[in-house]
Amino acid sequence: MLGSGLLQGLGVTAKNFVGSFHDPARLTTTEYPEVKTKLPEAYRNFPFLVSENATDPMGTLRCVACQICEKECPPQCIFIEKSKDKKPDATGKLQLFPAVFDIDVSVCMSCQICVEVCPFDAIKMDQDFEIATTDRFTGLMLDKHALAKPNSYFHEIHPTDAAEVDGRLAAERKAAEEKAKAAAAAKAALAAAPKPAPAALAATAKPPAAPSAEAPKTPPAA
Amino acid sequence: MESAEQIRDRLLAQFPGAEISVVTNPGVAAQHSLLLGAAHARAIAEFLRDDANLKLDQCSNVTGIDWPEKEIIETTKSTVPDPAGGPAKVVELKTKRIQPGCLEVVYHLYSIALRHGPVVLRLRTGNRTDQSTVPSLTPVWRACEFQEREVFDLYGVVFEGHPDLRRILMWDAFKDHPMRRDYVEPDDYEWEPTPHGAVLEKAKAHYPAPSVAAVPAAEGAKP
Amino acid sequence: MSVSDLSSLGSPGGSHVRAVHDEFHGDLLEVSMGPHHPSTHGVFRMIVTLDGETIVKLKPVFGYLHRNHEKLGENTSYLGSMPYTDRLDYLSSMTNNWAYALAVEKLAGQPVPERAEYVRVILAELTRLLNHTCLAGFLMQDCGCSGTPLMYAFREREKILDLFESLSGSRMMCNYQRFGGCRVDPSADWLDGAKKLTDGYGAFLDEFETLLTGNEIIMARTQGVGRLSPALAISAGVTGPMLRATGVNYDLRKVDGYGVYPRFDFRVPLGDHGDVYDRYMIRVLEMRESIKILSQALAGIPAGPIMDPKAKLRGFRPKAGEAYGRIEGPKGEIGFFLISDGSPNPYRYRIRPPSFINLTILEDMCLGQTVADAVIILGSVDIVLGEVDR
Amino acid sequence: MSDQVTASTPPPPAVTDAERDELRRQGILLTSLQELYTWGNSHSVWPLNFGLACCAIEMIAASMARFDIARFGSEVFRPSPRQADLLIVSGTVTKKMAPQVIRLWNQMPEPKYCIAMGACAISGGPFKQGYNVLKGIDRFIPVDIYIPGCPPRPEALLHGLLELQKKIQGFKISGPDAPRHLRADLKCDCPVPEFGEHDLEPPANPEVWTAPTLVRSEKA
Repeated sequence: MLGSGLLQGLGVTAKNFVGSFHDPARLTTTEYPEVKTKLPEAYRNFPFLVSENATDPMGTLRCVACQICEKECPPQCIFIEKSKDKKPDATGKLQLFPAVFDIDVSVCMSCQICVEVCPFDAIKMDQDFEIATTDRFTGLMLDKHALAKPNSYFHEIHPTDAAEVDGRLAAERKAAEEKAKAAAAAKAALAAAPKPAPAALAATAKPPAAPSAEAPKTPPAA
Repeated sequence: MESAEQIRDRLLAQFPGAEISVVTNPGVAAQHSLLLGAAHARAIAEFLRDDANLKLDQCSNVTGIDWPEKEIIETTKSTVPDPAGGPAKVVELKTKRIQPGCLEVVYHLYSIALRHGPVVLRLRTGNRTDQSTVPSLTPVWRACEFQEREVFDLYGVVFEGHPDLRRILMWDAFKDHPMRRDYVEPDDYEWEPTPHGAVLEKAKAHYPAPSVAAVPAAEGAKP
Repeated sequence: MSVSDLSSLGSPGGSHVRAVHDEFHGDLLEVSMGPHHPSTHGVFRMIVTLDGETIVKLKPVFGYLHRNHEKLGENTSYLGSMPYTDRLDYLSSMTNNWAYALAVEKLAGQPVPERAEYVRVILAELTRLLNHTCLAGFLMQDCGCSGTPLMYAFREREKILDLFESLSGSRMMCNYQRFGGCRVDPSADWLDGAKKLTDGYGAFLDEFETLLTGNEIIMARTQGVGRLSPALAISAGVTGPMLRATGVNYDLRKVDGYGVYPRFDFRVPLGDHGDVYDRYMIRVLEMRESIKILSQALAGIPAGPIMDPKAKLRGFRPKAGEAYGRIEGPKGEIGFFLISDGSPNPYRYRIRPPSFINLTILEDMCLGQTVADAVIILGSVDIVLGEVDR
Repeated sequence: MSDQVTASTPPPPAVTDAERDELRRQGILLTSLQELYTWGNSHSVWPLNFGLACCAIEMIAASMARFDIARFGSEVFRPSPRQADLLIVSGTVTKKMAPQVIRLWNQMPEPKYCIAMGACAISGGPFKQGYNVLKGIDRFIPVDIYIPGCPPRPEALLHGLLELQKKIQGFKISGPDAPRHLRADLKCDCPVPEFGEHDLEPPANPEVWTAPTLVRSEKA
């Protein structure tokens, strides 16, 4: 019958209309500013830098300014300048740190490649998207102070990932300590063999800090 | 499907005197291609489309490639017998030659009827400036129409026999061919907060000049 | 002024509408549709010459979203181009990823583990559902069904996007696939979610079809409009649902059998008339086949690694050579042609954009139709400007 | 209405907030012309139905059932610029498209606002090194709100819209701080660039575009 298709279609819209008053499947609206959507753990927006603790974010940044992310970033929105001096990192090794670390989030395309290539788990993806601003030159150019967020925040937004990273770092730290101990013991033994050296000296002798032992010195030339 | 060599042999039998050669692809994919001379290109394309064994009825993809002039240093080793009767010496000869540049158009052909492919055709221009003409294959496959226009727009290859050869992506008044390797883009690098490499060099032109304070005051004060 | 020299009007700047006089046809009217036009699916522009309300000439104008993707690809590493492919056809980023990954894998001879192949099939079919649903919504919007079908389509789209987001971290720009596998392994929960969605999608399609397929107004509006003959479609390189709507049986999932598609049982829907209604129906039927593939893939997904252990993320340098890889995207054959000279960046990075090439015959389909039909013919081609102009 | 009071803070408030609330409870609505104006203005911002690229899809998603931009009075997407108040530049502005975007902006009647949605519209984003990509629409037209993201979530667009509403509510309708559309001495139109042989001419509008000079030490 001509018109039956139309009527059936109207039936569908009527069903949806009525359903939108009681059926949870049809009540899809999120009341955004009042009710925040629960973001999935994997959600990514812009990168941030992980620091070990919240009280001294600049002192405990995991980033060692190796500049791999800077080279791999497809839209080239990261700018890093290495520091002149070194300071101990999370595992106690002396490392460089970023004197300047800028990300222009008005260019960033949230592709997560910086996170994937970072060998130090120093850069991770943030989930904060409410950063609309009226001035892009000051509001969207994030320096390292704006980028640094503590590890606890990382745990908050990506719990699984953060736990895995922490486990790995703890294992690395332990391995480094054991290696240091073994090296110290070997040195002490070596020192003890030809002539008895003061025990205190052997005990305090730290293994030579090897900042670039595992840090890739030069990323493959682009 | 026949291999590139077989197709070439068959084509040579069909078109005696045509310039056809096989360009081997050294990569893993081993999609070899046929380099055609301009004179017979369209006839060969029609033959490939209509041949019962090939029936390449679909031209899937048209690609422009820019090969600028390249300086190639070839090292050839030759053994020179010692005139004094000693052991022969190995001498390395370095020859420099300039490989002339050209623009290349690559066509990927498939057969929908026989479900095989790709057969890859290549056409090359004489050089990158005044002899940048190749025959258009749009009369053979409609699919080439917009893609050849795009190659014309971005690379400057002129397709002879194209029904409507105009710029397609850039505006008509635009003069350059931006996909060429030597294209220089206009300078708009005044705000580059995170520059690297080539961008850094271009952005530096917009950095403030070294301050006058660096110059000795007496000289700076002089008009 | 005669009709023949209208081609010089390619650059905008003249008046929007102007009358053209020609001694044989009386007044011809030239209308510039786009680049800002609600029905052009973005910034597409057509210069339409009308005799009364009948189209006598139609010239598409491209380039309003020409983002220099290919040039950027030549200046970026192989990995760095992956997120850019998301932004080609921004409704179906997963299939773009796959096409690019496939081309690079061909170029470098990189194997892919079985689980990753299954995940790719699952994501590609979800993308097909997403794309075709949205297309149906947009097409009906163009027909004048203002709002409702598009609303329903986007309601379902959000469900698929939630899946994508919880797997890859982003709703639209997934950047999920890598050379030699996929970035993260989907959890059992995620696969359950995908299964639930697949099972429920048939019901949605039933509802959608009740709303649209039998609707007499839609039939009257779309049947017999924008006919395309199989011979012209093949010659013009038309691929995807557009080609199959003309009755040509050519689906790369069957022809090339890439990935693990030969393992699944599905049919290729074919049209009879090659008109707008057939193109709509082909897409609906393809969605039903996609659901079949999805349930088979979700049932049969094997355990194992998601990435080839030898695959390199950084410092990826395929040896010199070239490769053309293609897959059946939702819009047609999406292919990547890569030339490597052994350096970390491709020497040439070419995208074969299905919706751009499908537009070749837009004029042929529109000639003799009315101007209102041009809108739905364009809608039925299913273009995304990010891919048309790149 | 009470939440809009912050916008005007007159030197000695004639009526305090508490009194105003009390009056409202009694059924008496007390307002100033300025508040009424900005309130109406900010809650009926009609966007132009204008999409450029990927972000446009998220803009459509924001107008659909799940995010429902209608809750903020902005669901009326107008196809004609003559009826629109808000230009959401949603996507990459190419050099070929820029004159059209500016022409649309010029055709919109005052009061009009511009949101640059997504990385491309703000700065050219990931495509900024392209030869045909404009490095930010703010080179040619004044932008009120920048929403970063690639693409921003629909919620981020809603957040940007709320920020715009806040900005509108802060407007004074008279005096030197009045917005552009209430000032006779300020121009509303932006010049439309021409297509040149290599680039747009001019490549930027100096009246709205002044990039800060970047002082950067040489890299060690």
